[in-house]
Amino acid sequence: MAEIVTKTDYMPKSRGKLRSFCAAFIHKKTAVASFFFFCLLIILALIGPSIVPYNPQTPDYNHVLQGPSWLHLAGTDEYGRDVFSRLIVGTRLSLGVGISSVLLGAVAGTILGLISGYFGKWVDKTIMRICDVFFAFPDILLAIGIIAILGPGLQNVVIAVAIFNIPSFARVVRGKTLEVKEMLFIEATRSIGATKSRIIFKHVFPETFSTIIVYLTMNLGTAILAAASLSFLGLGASPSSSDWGAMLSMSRDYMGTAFHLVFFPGLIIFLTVLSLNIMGDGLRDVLDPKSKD
Amino acid sequence: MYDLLNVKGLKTAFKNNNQRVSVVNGVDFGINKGEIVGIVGESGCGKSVTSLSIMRLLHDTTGDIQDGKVTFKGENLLDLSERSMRKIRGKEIAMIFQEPMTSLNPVMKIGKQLMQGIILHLKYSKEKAKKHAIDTLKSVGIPRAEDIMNEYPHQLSGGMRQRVMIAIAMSCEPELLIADEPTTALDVTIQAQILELMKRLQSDRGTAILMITHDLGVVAEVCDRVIVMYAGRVVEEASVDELFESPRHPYTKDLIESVPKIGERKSRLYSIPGHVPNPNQMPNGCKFAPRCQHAMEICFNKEPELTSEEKRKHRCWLYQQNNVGREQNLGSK
Amino acid sequence: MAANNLLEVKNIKKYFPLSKGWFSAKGHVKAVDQVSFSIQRGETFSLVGESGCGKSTLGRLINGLIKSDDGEIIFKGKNLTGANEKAWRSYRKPMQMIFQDPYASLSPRMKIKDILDEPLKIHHPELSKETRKTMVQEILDVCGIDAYHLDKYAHEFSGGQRQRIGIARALILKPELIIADEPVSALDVSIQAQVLNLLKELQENYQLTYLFISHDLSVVEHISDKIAVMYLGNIVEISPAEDIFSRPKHPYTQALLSAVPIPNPKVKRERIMLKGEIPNAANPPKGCKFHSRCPHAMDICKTVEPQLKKVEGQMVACHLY
Amino acid sequence: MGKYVIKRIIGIIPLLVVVSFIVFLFIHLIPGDPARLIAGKEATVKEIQAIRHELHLDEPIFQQYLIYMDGLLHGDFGESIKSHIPVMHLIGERMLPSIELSLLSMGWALVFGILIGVLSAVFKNRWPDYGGMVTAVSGISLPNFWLGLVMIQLFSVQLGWLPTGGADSWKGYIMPSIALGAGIMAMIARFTRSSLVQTLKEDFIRTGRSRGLSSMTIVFGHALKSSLIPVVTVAGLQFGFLLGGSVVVETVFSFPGMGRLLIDSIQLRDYPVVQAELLLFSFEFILVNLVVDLLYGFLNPKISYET
Repeated sequence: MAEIVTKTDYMPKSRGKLRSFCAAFIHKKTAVASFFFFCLLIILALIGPSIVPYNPQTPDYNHVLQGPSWLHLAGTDEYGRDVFSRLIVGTRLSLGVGISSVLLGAVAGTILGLISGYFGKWVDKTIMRICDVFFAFPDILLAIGIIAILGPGLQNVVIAVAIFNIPSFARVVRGKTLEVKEMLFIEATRSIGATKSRIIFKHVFPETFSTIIVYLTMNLGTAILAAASLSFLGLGASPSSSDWGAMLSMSRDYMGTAFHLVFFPGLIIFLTVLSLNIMGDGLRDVLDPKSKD
Repeated sequence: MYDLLNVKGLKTAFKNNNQRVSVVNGVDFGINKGEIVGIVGESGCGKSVTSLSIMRLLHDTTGDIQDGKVTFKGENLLDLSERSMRKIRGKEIAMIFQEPMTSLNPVMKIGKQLMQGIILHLKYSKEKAKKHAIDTLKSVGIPRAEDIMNEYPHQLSGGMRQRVMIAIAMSCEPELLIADEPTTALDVTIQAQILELMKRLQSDRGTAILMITHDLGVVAEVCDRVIVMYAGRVVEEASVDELFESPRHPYTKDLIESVPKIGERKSRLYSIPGHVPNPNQMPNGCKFAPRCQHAMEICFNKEPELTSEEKRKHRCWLYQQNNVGREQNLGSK
Repeated sequence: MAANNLLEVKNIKKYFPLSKGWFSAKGHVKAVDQVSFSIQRGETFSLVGESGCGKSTLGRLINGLIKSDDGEIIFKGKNLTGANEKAWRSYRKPMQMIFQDPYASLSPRMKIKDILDEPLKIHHPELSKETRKTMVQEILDVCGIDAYHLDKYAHEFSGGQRQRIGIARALILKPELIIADEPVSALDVSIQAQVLNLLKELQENYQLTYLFISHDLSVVEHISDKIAVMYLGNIVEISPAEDIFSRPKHPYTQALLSAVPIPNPKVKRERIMLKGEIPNAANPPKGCKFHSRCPHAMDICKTVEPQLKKVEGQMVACHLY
Repeated sequence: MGKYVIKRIIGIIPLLVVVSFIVFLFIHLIPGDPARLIAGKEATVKEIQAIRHELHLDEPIFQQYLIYMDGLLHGDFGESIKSHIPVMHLIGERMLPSIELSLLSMGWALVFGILIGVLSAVFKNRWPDYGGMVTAVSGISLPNFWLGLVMIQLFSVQLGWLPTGGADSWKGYIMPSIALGAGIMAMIARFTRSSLVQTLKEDFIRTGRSRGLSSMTIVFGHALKSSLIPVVTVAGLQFGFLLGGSVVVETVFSFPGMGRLLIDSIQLRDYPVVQAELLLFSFEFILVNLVVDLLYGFLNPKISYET
């Protein structure tokens, strides 16, 4: 019914796209807070190693398995290393794995989705059948299978997570492309004699872009979780590295005695993924209001 | 005063980006028993919001009623509790909507949707309700009524769905039927059938109908009395014959003039310059003044009142104060 | 046929398959079935009919947005049938379209100047940026939009203004034929009159030929020279506009005309009320497709499909004549 | 409807074949000679030769696939490299606890997810909605292994109420099913909410109100059914999440299920077991989604009343 107001014949004041986006996004307070938290993480990932209070690799056998204190905010591990410093340094590793794998998956998936959605017919059928095969393997299991072949290691985690992201991006982008393709203004553009490539790149892709951004943000959270799970299972980062998942995996042995070793790495993973999900929700409400509640 | 429904000073506003925008602003009109009254106007004039305000159906919108009185059979509907209002809705006042495709529940059988209201309002037993439902379907010209009871809306055509909507609305014998653009989504030949049906129901059962439409043709065909709305206000009210024969308000005149009519081919259509004002940037004075050919200085400064003249009303400075039209009228009295 | 024909359509056909199943197609919707007509230079030829009669599909077939299954499209003496997508792109330059929904037919992410510049970029890449800019400003002026709106987005305009922009986009390539698909049905009455007047003016000034598609008979009467009435994928009558309203021949045309509500309460007419609704296009009645609703149906109508034939200067497909 | 069911069932057959082929290829994709891997480091050339012949690794690849499929159809998944126990036997004793755990997790996730989603939608933009959605977004973001470890610390180490692992009694299922179902519950809650909110905006809801129906009748009698139909599909997709999660959660709780067997086998490089596990997991997922598809068709009158 809000249409009664919006459909009337009037002209809103001219406002730039970016400005109206910012104005709308600012209204989502939690999303903005999450955005700042995520920015902080990015900064830590960039400059973390040079600002940490302790060297994350140097053992200190005089202060082993100490609980949180003012000296060691998140306590120390079994080698007396400062957990807080290790978490900060680990940001680069954990975020890097998530971001690179999702970006890889998103780029490949988006291209496939656009091609599939726009060309249709056998091209679409082939791509979608291949995606169906990938979907037949649940996400993490697909990654585990790939790692079983490639062997454990962070690089292989990136590949595995990227691979399970490809079909899901392809499917989402294809769906959106099909939707956009049916829109009247695309037909209008065809009717003036535009070429297919012009239509795809100048008209269809920009329409799907906001969907991709939202999906990217949300999948980044999932990817970080997946990478952490794989490292936790011992299939990812080497146990000695300061990757969050690997730290959790190592600390399981000290569950009863030094719970802070389990608590803090998990907490930081949780907060990171939470901030990404909240940010994704906010972005979706603003960029893609149709898919909103 | 009218003996069925009286709307006085109705004011409804919508919240848009933290701004209150009046969409209906001081609407007055009434309906007598058994009468067909049309509200006509272009999109955004507030005609649909008026009907939803009467029914207090603005639930899921950002709109709410700010002021006014809606008196139905002596009772102000705006004072009623939600609970008592529910007893009015569907029983005393029923409503049909523009989109027959989406106005029925897609996952519920027609029969159940129809019987729900009958059981609720008429307190019939299930068997009796079913019989009554089938009778109602037959009365709106639905063939195979028994079969249709067990079908889902997507199995019916657009015209049939609108008949089902009318059956649902008429099933509890309401005294007033509000029809919000009931034929806009339908083809002309189907529209003719539905209009015929509504006229028949009105004459058979004496149900009053409030017909909301943008189509002057529909108004001319079915209504007894017409209310013309512009920018959230009633600008003119007259019997259907008077309105088309001698429209008073310049907007009404222009509107009638700009409709292409069959059998009257012209090289140029008359057209109203400009466009409907934005609800949050309303001009001062008369809202139609910027587009009006007869606008005078006062029109831009002061909004005219809705004034009665014999059996009709209009909101225009041309017919007020020491104006010629008014003097002539006074003279004729 | 006369050399004056700008467009000729011969026996064109488009069947849409119904949900392609695993085992077999469930049948076809005969959207456009063996339709022929021709449009002369400078005239307005209208297609009228109710929803699902195939009028919009026909418009898209002529523009090549949908490929026909059979039949010929001859535009400016050239047969366009069977051309590939690339050839179609150049054919579309002199044959532009205007669409029904001005809210959806303009890209939401482009400024008005870019929307209007796009056709020029595609078909006249040789023009300089400056020239193109002047052309865009000129065409906007012609269509009644102030040049200071150039940097705005489509959503900042009202429906009527958007439709003017849509017309400007079609006009900027200096087309000869404009296919207008329900160009005013989404607009309010007062705006509708403005746009119809604009279309008429443009036709006079630029010698345009219109294929005007509409469901609204009163609009069609106002703008057309010749009118074709469609029912379930067929043309049932083609007549000069004056004749079709004064003496409609086909029973469907008669019923359609009498169903239009007239905005004058004094006019009381005998209305021809049609029985039932338009049959399913996937399974139309045999013989004359209209016989199931026709008040004059005879035995022959149930078996033999009538062909268009000349009756007093009008073309009618009906066994009554 | 009958046609729809047949169509769906026939539709998954090619998928099952392709998936089985990919899983079959798995052992060939691992770098190195499979026969050597299976025989172990100390094996002689002759031994390797014998194994190669025994496992038909010297036949053309397509032939091998047919032999493999033939085995599958007879319930023969080969035998473990390490323990030389038939894989079917190894998996067989792990299957039941795993299935019990996943059904339990899915069950509570569905019940609570729908409940939270409905409450949130009905009280949209009021505190039950905020509460529900904070719970949901947290649930999606929680690493399930961490949730498991925190619960162990709290309920087993500190309070001593529940066992830290194993599936010896019903108590052993409580924490794993919570850890496994939390994310799914959150997803279902969010989806139910958005679906119901969407439905409540539909025209037919306004029709219902215009007929004087109460809010309760409208939400539960009209809106809930059509908004839960898409939830069925989402729940099916979440099942994949559940299978993946079970690998992690079973490891955390030392739960004797298929998931932990998979990780153990990967670490032992027991490839035939890994291969069989991957196949069973994906077949399970495909079949669950088939059931979901059929259920969807059954609930949606547009499909069930066609043909």
